[in-house]
Amino acid sequence: MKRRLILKLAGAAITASLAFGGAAQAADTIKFGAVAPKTGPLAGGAVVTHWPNIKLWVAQVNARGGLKLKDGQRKIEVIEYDDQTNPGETIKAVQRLVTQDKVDFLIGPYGTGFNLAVAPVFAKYGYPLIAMTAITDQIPDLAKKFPGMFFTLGSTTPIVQGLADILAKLVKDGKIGNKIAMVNVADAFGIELANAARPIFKAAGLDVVYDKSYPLGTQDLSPIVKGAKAANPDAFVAWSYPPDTFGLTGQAMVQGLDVKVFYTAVATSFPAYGGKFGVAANNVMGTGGVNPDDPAIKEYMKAHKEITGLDADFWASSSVYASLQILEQAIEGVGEVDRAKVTEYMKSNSFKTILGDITFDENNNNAKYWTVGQWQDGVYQGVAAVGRDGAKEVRLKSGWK
Amino acid sequence: MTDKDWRNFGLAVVGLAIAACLPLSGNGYYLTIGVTIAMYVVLATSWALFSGPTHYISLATAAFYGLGTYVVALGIDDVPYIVLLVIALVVGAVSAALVGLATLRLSGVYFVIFTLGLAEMVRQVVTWVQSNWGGHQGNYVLTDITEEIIYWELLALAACVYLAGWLIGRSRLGFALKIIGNDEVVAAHSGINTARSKVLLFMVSGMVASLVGAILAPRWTYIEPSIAFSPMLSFQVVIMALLGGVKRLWGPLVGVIPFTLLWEAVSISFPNQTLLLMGVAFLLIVYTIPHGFVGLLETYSARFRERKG
Amino acid sequence: MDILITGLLLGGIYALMAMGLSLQYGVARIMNLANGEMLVVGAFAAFWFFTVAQLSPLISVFLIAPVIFALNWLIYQFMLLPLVKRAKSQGQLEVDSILATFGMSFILVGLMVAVFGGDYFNYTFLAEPMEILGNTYAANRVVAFLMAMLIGGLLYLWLNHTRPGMAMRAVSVDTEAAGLVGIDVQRMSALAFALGGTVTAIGGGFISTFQTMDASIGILFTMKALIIVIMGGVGDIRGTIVAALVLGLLETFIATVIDPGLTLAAAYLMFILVLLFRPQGFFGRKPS
Amino acid sequence: MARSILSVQNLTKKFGGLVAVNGMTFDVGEHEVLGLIGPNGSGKTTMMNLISGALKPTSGSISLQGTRISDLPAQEINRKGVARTFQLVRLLPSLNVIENVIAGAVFGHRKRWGVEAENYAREMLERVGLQVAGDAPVSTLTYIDQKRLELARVLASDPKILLLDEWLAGLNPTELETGISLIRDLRNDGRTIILVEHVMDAIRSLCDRCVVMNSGTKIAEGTPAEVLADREVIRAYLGDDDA
Repeated sequence: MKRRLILKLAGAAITASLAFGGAAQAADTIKFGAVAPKTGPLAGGAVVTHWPNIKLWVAQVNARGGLKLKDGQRKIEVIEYDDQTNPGETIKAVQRLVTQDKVDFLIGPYGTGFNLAVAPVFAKYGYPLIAMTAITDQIPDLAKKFPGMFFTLGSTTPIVQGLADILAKLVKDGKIGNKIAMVNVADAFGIELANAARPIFKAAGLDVVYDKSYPLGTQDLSPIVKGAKAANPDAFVAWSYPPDTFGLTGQAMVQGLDVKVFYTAVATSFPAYGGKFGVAANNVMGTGGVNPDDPAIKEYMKAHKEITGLDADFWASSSVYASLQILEQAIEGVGEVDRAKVTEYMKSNSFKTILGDITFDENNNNAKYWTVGQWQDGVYQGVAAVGRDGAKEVRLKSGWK
Repeated sequence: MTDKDWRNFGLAVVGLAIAACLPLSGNGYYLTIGVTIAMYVVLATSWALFSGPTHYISLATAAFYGLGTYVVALGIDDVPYIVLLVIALVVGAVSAALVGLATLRLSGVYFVIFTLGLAEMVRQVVTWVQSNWGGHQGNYVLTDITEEIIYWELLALAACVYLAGWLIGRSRLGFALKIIGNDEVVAAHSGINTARSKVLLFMVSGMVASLVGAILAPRWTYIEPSIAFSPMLSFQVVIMALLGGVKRLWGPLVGVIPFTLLWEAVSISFPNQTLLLMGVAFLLIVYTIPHGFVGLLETYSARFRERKG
Repeated sequence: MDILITGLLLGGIYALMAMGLSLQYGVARIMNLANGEMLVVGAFAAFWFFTVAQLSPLISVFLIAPVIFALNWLIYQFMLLPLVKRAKSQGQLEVDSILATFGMSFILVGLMVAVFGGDYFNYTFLAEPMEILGNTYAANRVVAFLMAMLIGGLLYLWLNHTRPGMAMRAVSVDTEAAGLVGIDVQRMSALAFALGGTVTAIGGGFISTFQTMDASIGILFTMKALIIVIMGGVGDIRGTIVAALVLGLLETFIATVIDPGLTLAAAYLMFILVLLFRPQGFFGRKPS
Repeated sequence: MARSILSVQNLTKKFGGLVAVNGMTFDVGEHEVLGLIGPNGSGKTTMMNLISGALKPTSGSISLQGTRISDLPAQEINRKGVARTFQLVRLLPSLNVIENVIAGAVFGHRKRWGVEAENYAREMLERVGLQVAGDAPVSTLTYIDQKRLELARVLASDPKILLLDEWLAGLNPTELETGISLIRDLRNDGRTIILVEHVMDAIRSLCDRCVVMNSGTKIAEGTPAEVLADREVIRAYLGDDDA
């Protein structure tokens, strides 16, 4: 009896949600769909950079009455799905948002692989896709294939190039030697960056004396740090993911890896990084950055903290938010829910965002972004950028105290 | 073939024909669900071909699936896609044979944990190789293959798997597997080469999983190890197959469909508690339907017959 | 020498992950796939006490232990016992418990995400260099190692020199025979499961002092714990500790001498070789 | 003794320190019924396991018509025409009666498949006197019928040599008589039979010769009458005091 009841309930739930899921929405809102991980391996990152910005943006736009369209203001309503860090789920959720929930616009998912996985779906239905958390070297190819796809975070080569330039300059100025220890996490992201870095470093006259990968989820990174230390490098570069960014830094402190340049990739720009390591984080370099002295950024950081209760990170957060601003301005610029026009609008207009002006180039790429940042006295400052002003002077790291 | 066989065959053809029309509905969402269902039907059915009769719970699906995905990812720039599918098939079969030869004497939980570890090991080796010698290759699969094509490929594969399953069920091999599942000692003493039979079937399930991975690779565009070798996949295949029941060829089918729809319903209604509720659903399945829907149906039909008789 | 110490320290951490599962599988016969999640629960608790009350994990783990113990006891009584009673054979129970605990791991992750959110958490505790025989090591790892050895030693003594401990070992050796000589097998199994969960959560508390975690990371710990328990031999706490140490040494050796990229591959390779050539594990009894 | 079909030479099997079979040597003649007897724990079942290939000998050899079979896996030995029953009946619970018999016919010494296998299986069921429906589940069978079914499965492979491990144990007097005459019939078919048995009546009436084992070694060999009168055999069975 009990069993039958449960089955019945389950059956009812299925029919009910399939039949009515997403129906009965108020007509005076403009609907956005958002898919990103809330659970699974990438959830940790998405919860820091992705979800809070959506929340912030929606709150701010709605606070001023909603998006201004020709027929009046409409408030934003967001339908959120958890893709569990599974691209099959991401695709399914996007399909569902488009065909069942009939959302007006979609917010790009989280992570390189996921943005690329959903690109065909966005293209098929003519939704513009701002890939705000994707780093890829295939931008020209992708833009050709998916004309409605835009990139705001940057591509692999400039990110590596930015670092290579800094290192090369320091070498040239006689501040450091040219020996680099490079490690990478053996995942698509780390492999791609390390593969891009090898020729670029070589061309910049840098000598990679230690070059190893380590598996995702390595519990003890001390052999890597020790190995790097034994190679006696002048600079340490790690194409790392959040848990290992923390782990490598921690081990470097303990092992006294005394390099003039210490670079870790994702999560270096997280406020938690500065929070955890305090003064030891000083002069650590990482991927991306912002200009925290810029009033727009300052205001954004403050609002982020107030509305979401969390500190924004100093790289992708602002990029995510800026991407949402672009979407917002394009929709308001067109003045109606016409996705083709909005896409065209994005291609041909310039947008004022917290990062400054953004214009997409012929490859739908935002050619202005921060490539390298550095913790300087408790703030993560952009120290190298493509097309952005306000880069601070690079400082050398002197110990971990 | 008996009348019953013809009837089942007819039903299968009609079912397949109806399923093949799904993309014509023009609704991308239904198609996506269709792809998900087709993928899990193929994986769960081929899994059950091996694990059903032998009672060996294999969690290696992700290992073979990932291999297939990576075959496509590494080769797509240089080799025609269709050739890659064949390579994936061969790679899956060969690696399943190696694994089978090495491990099928393990029993019970050892085999389960071994296969779970295997997926991780393959993943580590593949990423290490890619990291050291892969160059720029290996992450992007940019093709013109649409979801419709993937769906039809999967349906065709499903048809092959059912046909293979039906043929195996009627063959000496299938009969041998049944005997092995009952009593391995008796099987050996009846002249059955138990190791060979098990390895053969394991190869079937391994190469199908590898092929599924290869078919789906273009869908992801960007291949990451966490996408290709997700341990979740192995577990989902097992739970869906067990939910349906592994005693019948069509058992996994009746597990996959409700499970996928349930998952869908949960993700729609509770986007913030999806995992939590899936966990609850998992437990409910384990506690209330221990023998799967097939078991449930058989119990009911037995009761029905009793009442009639 | 350096490899030796680094390896042993890592091994100690692995022992923290695996000892609880060893008890749970060895005695209660539950292959608990939610083991890693229980570890993360312990880590979360230690993190919370540290950030809210500045309470050292060395103290807070003992505050959370009773709660975790009770929680695991309840899980066993209400979730797993029905499966044990239903199972007609050991194989059936293994399949059922694997599926059920996998579902439970979903629930635990879901609850943690709901309560704490899904982002990374870490804090700084004893992240100081410590010199041993001329090489430097992180003090928090040394502490974790010492705690692992302490917990392992206490468990070993308890299992071998006290009445309830002996009873528990009897259950682990032969469930039926233990029942025949008047041991309350159900109670012992529940006790072992609860104790195992507690040990795992305490381990999580110590591991959180140096490892950055998030709610979804548990599966990584589960995998490690599984291979250690199987390698060590089912139901033998000594075997688990030895296997953990050997694994730590192997990974460190590979990472230092060959290539860090192969550490996990080597670990799984060793696991596979052990399974093939000594399926009963380092200390396990030959299956009869 | 007729021409030797199976020859056991100096066969030893050790389990760790325990020597279960110690230097056994004997021959089995064609069309002969050989009784393998001895007190409990004397190594008879181990001997059967070694012949059938369930266990590998530590040293020594077993040859079938001059070919060494002791290195082969069980299924190869079975295919060469050696089939066995088990001390504790082993049926295939999820298969029905007729399928249980077919299981023996398909892969063994003479391979049959499809209709041929099914007909042959029915023949075998008749042969062992099992009168139940072919599609009946095996769980409904009585003990003697289970034994019959197992024998039918073994016969279905058409073996040259039949190993019966205490096949008559546990039968009541009427059943025993049926059982003995059944085995005698099989022998009259020209099959060679090795049986491990405790039932003395059966040994006396069935066996051409007996090999007596104690503590893993052969202590006597000869006709049933000879060995049962042997002092050492009596001592082995009854203990030293009575000798």
